[in-house]
Amino acid sequence: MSQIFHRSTNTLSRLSIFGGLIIFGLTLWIVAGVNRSGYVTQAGIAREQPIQFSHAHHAGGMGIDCRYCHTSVEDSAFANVPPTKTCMNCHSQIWSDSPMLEPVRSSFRSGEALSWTRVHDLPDFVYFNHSIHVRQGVGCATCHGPVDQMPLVYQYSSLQMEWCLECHRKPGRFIRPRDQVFNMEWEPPADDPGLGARLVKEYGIADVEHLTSCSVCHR
Amino acid sequence: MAKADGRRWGWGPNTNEKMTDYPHERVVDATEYAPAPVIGPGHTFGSLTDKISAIVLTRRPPLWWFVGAAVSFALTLMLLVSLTHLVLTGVGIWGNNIPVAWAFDIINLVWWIGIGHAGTLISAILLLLRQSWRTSINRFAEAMTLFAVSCAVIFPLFHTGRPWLAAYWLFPYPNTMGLWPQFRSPLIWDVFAITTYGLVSLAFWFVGLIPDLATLRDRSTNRWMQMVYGMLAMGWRGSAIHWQRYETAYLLLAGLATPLVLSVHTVVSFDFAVGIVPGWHATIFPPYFVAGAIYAGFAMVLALAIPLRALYGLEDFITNRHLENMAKITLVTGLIVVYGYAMEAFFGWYSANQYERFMILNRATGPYAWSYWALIFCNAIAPQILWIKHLRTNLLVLFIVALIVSVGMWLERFVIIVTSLHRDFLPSSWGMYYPTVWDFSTFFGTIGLFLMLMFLFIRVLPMISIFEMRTLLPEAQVKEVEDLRVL
Amino acid sequence: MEEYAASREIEELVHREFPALASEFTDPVGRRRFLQLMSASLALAGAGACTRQPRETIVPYVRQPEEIIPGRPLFFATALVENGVAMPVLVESHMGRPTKIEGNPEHQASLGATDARSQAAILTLYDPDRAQTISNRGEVRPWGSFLAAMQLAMTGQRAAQGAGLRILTGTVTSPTLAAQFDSLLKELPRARWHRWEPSGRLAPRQDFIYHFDRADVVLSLDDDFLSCGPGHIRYARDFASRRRGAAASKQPFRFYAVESCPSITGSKADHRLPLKPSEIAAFARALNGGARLSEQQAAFTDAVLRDLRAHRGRSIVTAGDTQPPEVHEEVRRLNAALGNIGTTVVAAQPVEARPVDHAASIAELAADMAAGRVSLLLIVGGNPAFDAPADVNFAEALKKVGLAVHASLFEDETSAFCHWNIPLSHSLESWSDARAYDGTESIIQPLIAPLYNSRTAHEVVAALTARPERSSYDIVREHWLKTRGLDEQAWRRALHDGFVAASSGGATHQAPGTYQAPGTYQAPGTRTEAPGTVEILFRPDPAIGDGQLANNGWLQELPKPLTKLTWDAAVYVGPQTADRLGLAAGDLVEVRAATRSIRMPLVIVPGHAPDSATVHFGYGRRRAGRVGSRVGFDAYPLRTSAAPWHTRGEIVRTGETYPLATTQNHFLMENRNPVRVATHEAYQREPEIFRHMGHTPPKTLTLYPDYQYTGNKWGMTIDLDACTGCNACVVACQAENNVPVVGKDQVIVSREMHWLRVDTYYRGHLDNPETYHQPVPCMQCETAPCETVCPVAATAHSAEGLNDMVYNRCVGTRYCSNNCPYKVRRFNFLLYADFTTPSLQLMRNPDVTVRSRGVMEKCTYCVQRINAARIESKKDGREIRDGEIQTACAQTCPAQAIVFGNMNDLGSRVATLKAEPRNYGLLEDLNTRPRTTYLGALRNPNSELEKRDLSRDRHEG
Amino acid sequence: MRPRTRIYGLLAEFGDANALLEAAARTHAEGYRRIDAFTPFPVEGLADVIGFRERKLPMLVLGGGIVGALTGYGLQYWSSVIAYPLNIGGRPYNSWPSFVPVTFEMTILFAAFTAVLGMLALNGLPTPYHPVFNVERFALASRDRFFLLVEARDKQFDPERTADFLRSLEPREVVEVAH
Repeated sequence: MSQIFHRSTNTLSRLSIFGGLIIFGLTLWIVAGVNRSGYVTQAGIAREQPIQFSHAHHAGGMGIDCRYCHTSVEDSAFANVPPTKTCMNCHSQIWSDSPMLEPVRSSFRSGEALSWTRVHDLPDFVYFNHSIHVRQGVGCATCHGPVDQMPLVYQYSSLQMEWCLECHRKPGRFIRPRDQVFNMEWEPPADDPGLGARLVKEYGIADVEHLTSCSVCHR
Repeated sequence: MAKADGRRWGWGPNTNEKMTDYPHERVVDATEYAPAPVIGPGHTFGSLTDKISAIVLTRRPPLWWFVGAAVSFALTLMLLVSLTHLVLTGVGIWGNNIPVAWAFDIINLVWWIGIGHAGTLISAILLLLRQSWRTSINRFAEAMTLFAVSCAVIFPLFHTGRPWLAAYWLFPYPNTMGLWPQFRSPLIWDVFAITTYGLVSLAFWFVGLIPDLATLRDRSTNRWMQMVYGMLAMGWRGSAIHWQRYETAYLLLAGLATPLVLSVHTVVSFDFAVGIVPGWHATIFPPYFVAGAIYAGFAMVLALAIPLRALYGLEDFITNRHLENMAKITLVTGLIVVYGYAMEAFFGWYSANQYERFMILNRATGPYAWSYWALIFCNAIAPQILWIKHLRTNLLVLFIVALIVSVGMWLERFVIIVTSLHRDFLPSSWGMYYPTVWDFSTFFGTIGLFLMLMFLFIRVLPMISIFEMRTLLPEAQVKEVEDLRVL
Repeated sequence: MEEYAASREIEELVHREFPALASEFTDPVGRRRFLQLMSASLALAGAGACTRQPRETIVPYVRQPEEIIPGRPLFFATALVENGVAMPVLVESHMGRPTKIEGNPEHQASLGATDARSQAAILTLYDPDRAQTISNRGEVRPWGSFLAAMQLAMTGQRAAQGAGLRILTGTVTSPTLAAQFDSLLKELPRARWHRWEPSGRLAPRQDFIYHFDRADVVLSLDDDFLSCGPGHIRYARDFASRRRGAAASKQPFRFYAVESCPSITGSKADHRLPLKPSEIAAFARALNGGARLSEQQAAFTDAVLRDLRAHRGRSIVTAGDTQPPEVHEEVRRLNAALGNIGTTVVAAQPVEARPVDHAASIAELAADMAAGRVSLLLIVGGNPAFDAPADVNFAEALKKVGLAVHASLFEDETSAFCHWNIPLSHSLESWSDARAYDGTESIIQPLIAPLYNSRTAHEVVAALTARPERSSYDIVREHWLKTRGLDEQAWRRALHDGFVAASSGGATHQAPGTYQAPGTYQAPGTRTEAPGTVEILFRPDPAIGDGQLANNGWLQELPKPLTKLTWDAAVYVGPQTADRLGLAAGDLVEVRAATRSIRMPLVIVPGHAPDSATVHFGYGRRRAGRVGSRVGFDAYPLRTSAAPWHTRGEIVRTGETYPLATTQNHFLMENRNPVRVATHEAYQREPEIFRHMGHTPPKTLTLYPDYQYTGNKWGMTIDLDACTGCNACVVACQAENNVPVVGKDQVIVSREMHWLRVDTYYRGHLDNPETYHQPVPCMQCETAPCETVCPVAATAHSAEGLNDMVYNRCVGTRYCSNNCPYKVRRFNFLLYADFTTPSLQLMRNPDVTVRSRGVMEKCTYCVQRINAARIESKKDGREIRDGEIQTACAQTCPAQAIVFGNMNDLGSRVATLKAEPRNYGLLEDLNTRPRTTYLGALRNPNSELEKRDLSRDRHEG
Repeated sequence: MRPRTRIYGLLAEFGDANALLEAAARTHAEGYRRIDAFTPFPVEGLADVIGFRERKLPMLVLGGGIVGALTGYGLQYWSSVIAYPLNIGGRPYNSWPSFVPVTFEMTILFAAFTAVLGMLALNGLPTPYHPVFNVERFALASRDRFFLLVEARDKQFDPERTADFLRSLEPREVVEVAH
């Protein structure tokens, strides 16, 4: 029998073994990455809306309180997207003939509702309740990010389960005084590391067993 | 000496005693130490090498091969159709219901896994027990193991409601949900046990193949076959040093595979023993399942070996002695299984637990009594004829018994799963189970897949371990190292 | 307030597409796409739990009604109408979509409870098969052209004083509608208003209201007062509370039932005497010494009479609506003699407006029609072409009518024969009013704008008047203002409360005359011994009633009490009769009466009176809809106006068999004591007797430490002594938790999905056994066998001890179901949930996930309600109050048999009940430590009638 | 110091195992150390004879087993006690009896794969190319011939003297193995 393979095959075959392993590892790593990327979570993607409503202008610039539009955020699971009427409260006086606002006026005239593109969209088997989170000192910015600097709103967090669990496992790291919930600038005081833990006790936030029970979010 | 012994341990016939008795005998007649020959007379290294490798390399497959392959391929297609329909429509196409939430799916899983056991058993345990006769059957028994396992895993995956999730949620991997498998569940134990079993069996099988792949590489004339076999052989050249490590590794594998094979069916039996269902919740299950597995496995090996040796004229290598030994093992394990049945019944009465008592009564007299009595006939009564030597050595009888036992072992799982579930605790939720055409098409589909893999295997790989057969030849006996030292 | 809220929402609804409205919460589109993605991830399996969300839109209001806080339900008080009588309810509304019906706790007829049918009404509202367009001879027409047509027709009628005008309705209790008819008939004296309510009270009679809570001894003559009749909800409540009192005290309560076909009322009897219909009349006479009976019956009568007389003024004798007037007369005399009248039995006016004899009434109408004397016929509701007595041959006669108008919820058999078809609005879409069993009047207000182009009865009748354009709101409001002087404040109050204050026994309608002259009723002749000859009873189907509800999947799949039969009507016979006729369950038999005959499958019902058979009508609809058409067999062909409730006939085997879908196939307890029973006496002697009937393993029986539950610890008790097996809880659960319907074929292979089932067990001789009902939800075991075997932790314990089920994590190995000794877990073997029909998406409870294929599901103690309450309590910074959380089953239970609460709160009702000696756990010998426990059932046999060794209780299952 | 030889070594072919054994023993006794023998099946003690003494593999496998066991139990403990503790049927987070099977399987898996991969690695496989394959007749090494190789790298190696020595062992023939 003469040689079947060339000298180089020895090196090649060994390389191919290690190469295979490396490629396998890489794929896993990439898959994991993609699952957490904006492509899947859709975080960080600004959405086109029927009207180029700028939170940066209204909330940031003019400092309108979140609750002026999102009225039910303290009472209901749903924070509420304001009815056309709310826009018209002001825009019947100011910018009352700006072409940009025509859709709003026509909606108000015709009673034809505006339809906004949903930005924060949880799977239908997840039940999130705004009111209790707000009540227990979770700030708007904690999940929604610097909305007051967003010309067009985008999803700030991944909204994936592991992300929810971060806070449900260690609420102390994320909550703030109730009066600071709607303050977009609030930063945890550097001089008072124990604040979170105190608030958890004060607000009677349930222990981890409760917060990580399945039925708290899934029904 | 101990070391040398350790290494020698297990390879073919052990001949220490004789060699030391007659230091100047160069060759010892095989008949002297073997009760009956495990290899036909008149064979040399060359002849058996050529005969076995020819099946793969030169001989054009006989007509029956094409027929068989075609039939099993058709069945495999049926399997694919069934599974596609299953995934698109749902488990509802089967007869499963509440209370009988498991039926054919898990029956088939356990049945296939059981069949798988003979392979590893023959390769590992018989090796450790120095049973030289295992040599000519271990190769395709191992192949059988692999194929049976690959048929088996189809069921736990596809019987789930959402296989596209079960496929990976059952394995621990870091995920965006921060969730992990629930390690108290016997199903997770299954995942680990069966995966391990499959991988280790594959490794074991491949290691055993390497020298033979080298043989095929060196025998093949066609360039492509040389390349393929050459790559698979990984440049094996039969170096003494390689052989030495090879033996060690193979022996260690055997030592590891033995507890593994016992653990796998034990874990499978936990699926039931850990449950609270009367008829499942029994401590006797692990040993009784393992015995049953070996029982089923040997029956299947017989059912395959008998036709194969005839069709390929391998009577020289798979001799009557092989078949008879396997028949004996079948008989013994069969008796253990019968003991298991007896104990189940006894516990049912002795436990004084009304649910257990009712379960036994329901098996024997309930709506599924037919399956229980059929099982008793197949597994307890029919094999007893193997006590008689001339029936045991009659190939046709042996073949038929093997088939009966295979059916019986399937029925055993039917009785355990369906009959126990259909009437458990609350009379109000008692129900019946009736299989649908899709239950059968999936089951027979896997049989098709199994046979097709078998046909492909005997076509492309040596179904008998060539290099191990060589060691059985008288010429393979060499004198003691010590004798050489004196030189 | 509410009605304005409602009406303003309605404007919104009209302006906007429904799915968009829903999109804030249950976006069906979104979920559907999501599911497609799930299955698509077959392809990208391994790509992690990839739940990339599809594009969704949010459609806010243009002007938001201030009452509405998006995401929070509102409750409106209104009433449903069953057989013409009001069923007062509170309706939960999410963003203008009614999603769940509860009883009205303020209302005496409900006290917060409802029955299965009112629970299922929500499904009828959203039924996509409802009649949707006004049509004339099959062509779609606008409302206007109908009005025009009517005006034209009426001009002719006015000329003839309405000689050719006939109106047919069911039972009417609506004061407004009655008033409309009155004025119409005053204007057209020769017009006629006929009535036909197939399953209602056919013969008018003096009405009585019973107070079971004040009675010590009750005798019922074929009166199923716990599940039929206008007052059954309240009666069940009183009955149960009296029994509860008896259980706690030395003051026993005893109930005798005499009936032909086993009913759930009979199943609660301490002594039950199965008699053929013909014998019941005799029995009634014998009670007043008027007739001679067989020894066995005589012994029974004597004992009962002695018992009744021993409790003068504290006893009740009742007779069912299906009994002839003479029986009612005997009963009245007996009650009078016992001094019950005025104490436990209170005379009242019938709630039906202008009562008539329905059988006679429809017969007369049919005769007029056949004779061509009817030029304009208005049928409001009802389906006479299907359910009218066979002898009047209504469908044929209908062809001879000049102009037939049919207003109904569905395009049914009758619609096929009518020229004009007007979709009728559902109660939840209508302004109307109705009277409850005690005469209390309720204003019916709409919860949602009509989904289709439908009209209310008031508007349809108004079409015949000079002012056809009036809306039903105007009509109803005006009636109450004019005739009852209900000013704005009182009106709002009535709407808010759900009833008009101090209106019970309202004297607005005349007292009924004397009883109908015999003639509509014929006592069956003497019994002939011919084989196969039996007395045949006609009864409405226990689930779908007279057939109008045939297209309601929830009711179709509701296991009928006792037989657990679904999706079919059957001939019920007792075991001994079956043996005599050589028949087996599932045989397809032919039932013959006079010249008529029908085919129907046979079911054997223990305790059915010998030599008699019960045939249920309502099935065999030909034009009911996708769900109800061509399901089961029609029994109406046997029913005549002369003998509407029972007749004589024979049963002949056809040799064929027929597949029946039953959800329970084994009715004996097999010595496993799932239901623990003791006599009242034995219980008083030894309260621990229930504990001794089973074995409770010690807590030390494990090598693991015990899990400590601090904080809330949810638990439930179910009082088997109170439970009547009425099935209300089953449908309530189905409505609350979006439980799908699977269809007959799937039920046959036992894949029904009910989270809560009611098991029935028989004890004793099957010719007249004791019967027990046992509702079985998830037991929420503390050491749940299902959890340990789940490979993916899809079912795990919450910190409050709930056995959580996480659908989105479940991969469907079904191991948990195998390991559940109670078999309460349900698996989606196929895609059962409807993700496509838009109207059904609106019906769904937005707080509960709709489960897709391949997923296990089960009772969660209505965890969505628990979470809501927890969140509210946390926001108020308080603990959850006892009774604040009610599971759907507990809330609707007329008998209040189900109690839910916090076991760690020792003051809670559930904690006190669990401390009762009657409390025991189902199969607790398995050491599952169920959180759901049962209170054992009690019997109080009359020692004269039953000399039984009380120790039997311990041993016999 | 010595220039790298032109050839890889000398290959002597024998007809049966004992001849090879004896030859190998002699060669080793002669002082040759870089020798190797090739046989169609494992021949008792051949490795001994050519002075091969390594015993690494068993230790490696033991190590693999231990690592496997630790990985198995560690995985279970971490995921059900630390990562996401859940109350499963009232069982403690660390339900060690339930964790035994997986631990066991992982032990076997790791050990077995250490055995296989270790064997291949130590043997330096895969080596599809090897100088001995240059010899035509070497193909018979996987059939019925027995070869003895003296590598050119051996200190004592001298093309002529070694060849003569090998011939003295009565092989069928002696050939040079090209690089």
